[in-house]
Amino acid sequence: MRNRRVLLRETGTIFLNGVLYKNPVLVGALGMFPVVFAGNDLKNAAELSLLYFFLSVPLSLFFCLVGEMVPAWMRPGLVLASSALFYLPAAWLTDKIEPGSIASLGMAASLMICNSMMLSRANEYAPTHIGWAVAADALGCSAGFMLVITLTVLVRSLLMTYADTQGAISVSMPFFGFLILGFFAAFVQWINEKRSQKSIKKR
Amino acid sequence: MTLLNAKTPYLKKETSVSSMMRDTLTALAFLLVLPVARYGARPLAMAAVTLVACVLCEIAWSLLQSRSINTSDCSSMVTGLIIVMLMPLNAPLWLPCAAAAFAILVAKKPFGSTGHTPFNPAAAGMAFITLLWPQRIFSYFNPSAGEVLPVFADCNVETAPSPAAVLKNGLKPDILPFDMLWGVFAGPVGATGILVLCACGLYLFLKRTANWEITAGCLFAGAVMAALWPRIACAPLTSIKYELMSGSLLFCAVFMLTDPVTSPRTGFGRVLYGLLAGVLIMLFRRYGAYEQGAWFAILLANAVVPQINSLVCGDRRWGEELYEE
Amino acid sequence: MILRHGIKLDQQKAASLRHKIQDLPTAENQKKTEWLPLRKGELNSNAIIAAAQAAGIVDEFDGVPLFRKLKKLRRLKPDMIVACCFDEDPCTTSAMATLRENTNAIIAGLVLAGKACGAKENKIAVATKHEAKMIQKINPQADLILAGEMYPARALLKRKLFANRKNAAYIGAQACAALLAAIDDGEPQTSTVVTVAGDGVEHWRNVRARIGTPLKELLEFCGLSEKTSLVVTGSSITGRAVTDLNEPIAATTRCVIALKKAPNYKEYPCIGCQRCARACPRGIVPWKIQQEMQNAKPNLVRLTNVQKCIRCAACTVACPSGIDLTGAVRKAAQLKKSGDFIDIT
Amino acid sequence: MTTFVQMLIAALLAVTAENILFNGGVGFSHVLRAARRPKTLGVYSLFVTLFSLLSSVGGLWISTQMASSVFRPVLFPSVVAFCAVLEYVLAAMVLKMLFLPFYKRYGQVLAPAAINTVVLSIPFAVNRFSLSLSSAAGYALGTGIAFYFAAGILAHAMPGLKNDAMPKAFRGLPAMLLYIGILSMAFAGLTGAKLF
Repeated sequence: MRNRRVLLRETGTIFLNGVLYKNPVLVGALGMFPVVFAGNDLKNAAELSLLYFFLSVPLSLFFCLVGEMVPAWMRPGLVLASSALFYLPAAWLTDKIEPGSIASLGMAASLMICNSMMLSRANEYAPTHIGWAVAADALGCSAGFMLVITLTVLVRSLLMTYADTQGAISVSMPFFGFLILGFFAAFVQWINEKRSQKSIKKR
Repeated sequence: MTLLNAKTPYLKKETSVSSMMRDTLTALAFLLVLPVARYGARPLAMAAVTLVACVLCEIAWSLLQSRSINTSDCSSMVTGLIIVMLMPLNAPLWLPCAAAAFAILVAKKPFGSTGHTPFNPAAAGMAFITLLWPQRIFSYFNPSAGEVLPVFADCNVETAPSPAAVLKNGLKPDILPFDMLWGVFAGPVGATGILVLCACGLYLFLKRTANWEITAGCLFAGAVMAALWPRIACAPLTSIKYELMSGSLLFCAVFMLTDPVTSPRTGFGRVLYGLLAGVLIMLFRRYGAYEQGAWFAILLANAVVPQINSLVCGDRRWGEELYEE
Repeated sequence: MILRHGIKLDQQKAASLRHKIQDLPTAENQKKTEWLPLRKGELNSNAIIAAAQAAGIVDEFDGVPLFRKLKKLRRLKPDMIVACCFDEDPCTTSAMATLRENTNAIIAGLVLAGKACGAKENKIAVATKHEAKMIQKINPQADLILAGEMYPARALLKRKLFANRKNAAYIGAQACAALLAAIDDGEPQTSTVVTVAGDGVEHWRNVRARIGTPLKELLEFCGLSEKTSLVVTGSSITGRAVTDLNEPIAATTRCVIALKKAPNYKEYPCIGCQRCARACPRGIVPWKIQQEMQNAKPNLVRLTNVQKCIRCAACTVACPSGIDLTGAVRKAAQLKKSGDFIDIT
Repeated sequence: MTTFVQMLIAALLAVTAENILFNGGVGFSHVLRAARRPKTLGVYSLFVTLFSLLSSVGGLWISTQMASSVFRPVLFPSVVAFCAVLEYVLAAMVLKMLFLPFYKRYGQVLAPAAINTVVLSIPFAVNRFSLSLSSAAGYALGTGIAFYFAAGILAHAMPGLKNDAMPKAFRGLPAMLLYIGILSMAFAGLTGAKLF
């Protein structure tokens, strides 16, 4: 009973880390491309989040199972290959939920195969942790990714209402995404700073 | 009588960061004289509004950081005035304020304020508003139309293509040499009065506030590019004349490139930096999306500065012998 | 590219040069000067050095006893000996005033010092052309050399002479005059000329004071103001603040500056203006040293030339950001000195 | 001659106006990782160039093979990724067998380089359906150069973005992201307000 409670709490921590405190996009600088490039419209954001979810959860779990059996030097290759394989059903599923989404996302969808956030999780995290933790982490990362991309979209659409046509295009360009990400990352770092100060005080 | 145990040196210094900034501010203020004399109080209003915006941004950031407010080094005001000088006079007053806000809140303060900025804040601010409101940045009112500009209100006046835009379209601008020198043509507020600009540059070089190597390198590279690959069919000298005097090349070479924080720290490195910036400015004019993109070129050149610094080692000076004590 | 080293300081010499050197009245109970025993035998190098030792002459520029300096120079065999009759500090004029009033004595003393160490040439270094003209008027035979007005003039003069392949030795103006007095009259060095300046005193004067007199007497003689909050001995650049006015005057005290308000520097981060590198007469790039010293573990290889620093503090004065560059270089030199041994092992 | 010129133009475009890193915002996590280890940067960029060349040629071939297929948008990226995996495994095997010391020293950059090529070559293949061999080669070369420059610039900027004068919240990665954003702005000045 007690073990289970500890397990639940640990899982919660892992999940929260993925969402905010160790957000892979804002703290790890991983997989920024979809946010920066395609995070300019709520529909895109939702589709990309779905695609990421469908792709990363099976991939992580798969490597939690087989990761240890593969030699280290082969693993990145295998991760990429299985990511390419898992992409097909994930894309099909996303397309079923939102018809026509893969075609409209274009490059952003195809590049999800080599999303560095997902690949690094599958390559480094999944093989050495238990299934429960890997699942929590994958879910947390998905939620974190969704949070970041949604917030970016919100900031962008707010600014687009003030700019003229040319400006609206500029706002949806990658450079603007990087600037927004910079401030989000600073915010997360600020929260982490406050937390560590608090924990030092407690001690 | 109690005596202090103060630290050396005990004399009053003639230069400090704030005095250097004040020199630059003075030079920038002189650029306002011609526009004010010609077009009334609007340039002054624009400068005042932007300066207020700059100071407000500084104060806001200090409050956010819960630190004491300190604007004594005037660097944010220099940034603000540089931005004003690059605006068309008929731009709405919120436009330079937006640029200044970006310059201070994004390009300056997060990187650790004066002394640590990797990019020239004014260049970053200008680049930002150029990308967001390109039509407003490059629509200059026609100075020969003789319309009166309102002091604060948005103005809707007759516009004219600037010589830089004419060159971009592959045509030859038709401006008298005298008008060109005194800045009677469509262009940014402070970057058209070529003679005043030269005088201000000279003042800064003599005061050693700005480095002449950078400006010389930039103008040289620009002139060579203009002479060898003219954009319009004309004699090399004509090409040089129009390329150097149009747009904001001269202004950027004197005021923006020479910012000591974002320029290399050795003499040779500075020349290299000036040359690189000159070439980049000309390339941006020719291939860039806008009629002139000096500030984009400056951002690129700034990014290379750490490389130049580490490439040209300044530890030992050549040709010098040192005696032994 | 014009390589101009040093920095130009705002000169404030006119006020104290307007008056002649005044003697500080001595207290009644001062013991009388003990005259040296008269010199016997011929005047050779050994005799001059012995006289300098007996008179207790100290070179006012570096505080080294003159006899020790002359002995060392005799070993080194310089081509030229130079009397430093200029003042680097913007308000000090003691050397200039001494030269103006004792031109002949200094020339004679310099000749003696040259004889003691075997230098063929002897020259008098003055700051400006104007000063040179004035001295030429007093003694047309004086062999003069210009040191310039850039700070640090002494180091820059050394640099210039070294570049001309001149192996020169340097000696203070007052030491020259004292050497002559010791040899001709058997008079020990008991007094020194001190410039009193700054807004904390009423009269800017050159005063001849007995060595050992408390600073208080000197300052009160010149009209010390009650509002003075800072008294500096030495120079306004490399000197030090005095907190106790009973401190005695030493032979090396060339200047006492009393200020009502200590100058206040606001420290900004380095803006990379290169003024410090231009000011340094020894080819150090102070900002680089400072940057490297801010790291947790400075790389010793990057601390170039720091051991050549002469503590002239020209970099600190030149810095518009008010950074203590001299301190950084000094720390770097210490680190390098101690680090050398670590590197070997 | 024309092929060479075509190649050069493609390379120049890949470095400047079609700079996939700054204009497209692609692959910055890899650039940042590479910039943290400046010593292996040269070899890394070399591998990126090599793999990009192979991948874009491979992508070209695949593209022509399934020009008529309806599943192209979904299938194509997967196939390109498989291509890269194949390249990686082959290269690793060859290096392991023939140049073991070299592999031991630079082996860790091989996998990221291979993944990176997928990142860098898919946009190219997606954006242009009809392309020639020479422009593909030029593109690969240009991308390698752009990667090298970007990582070099960031590697030099990195120490300056961690100074004590900065607000604590911005030290490190946030400042780096702002730096990249401002630099991307400069590249956007070349193309104007236009999506990649």
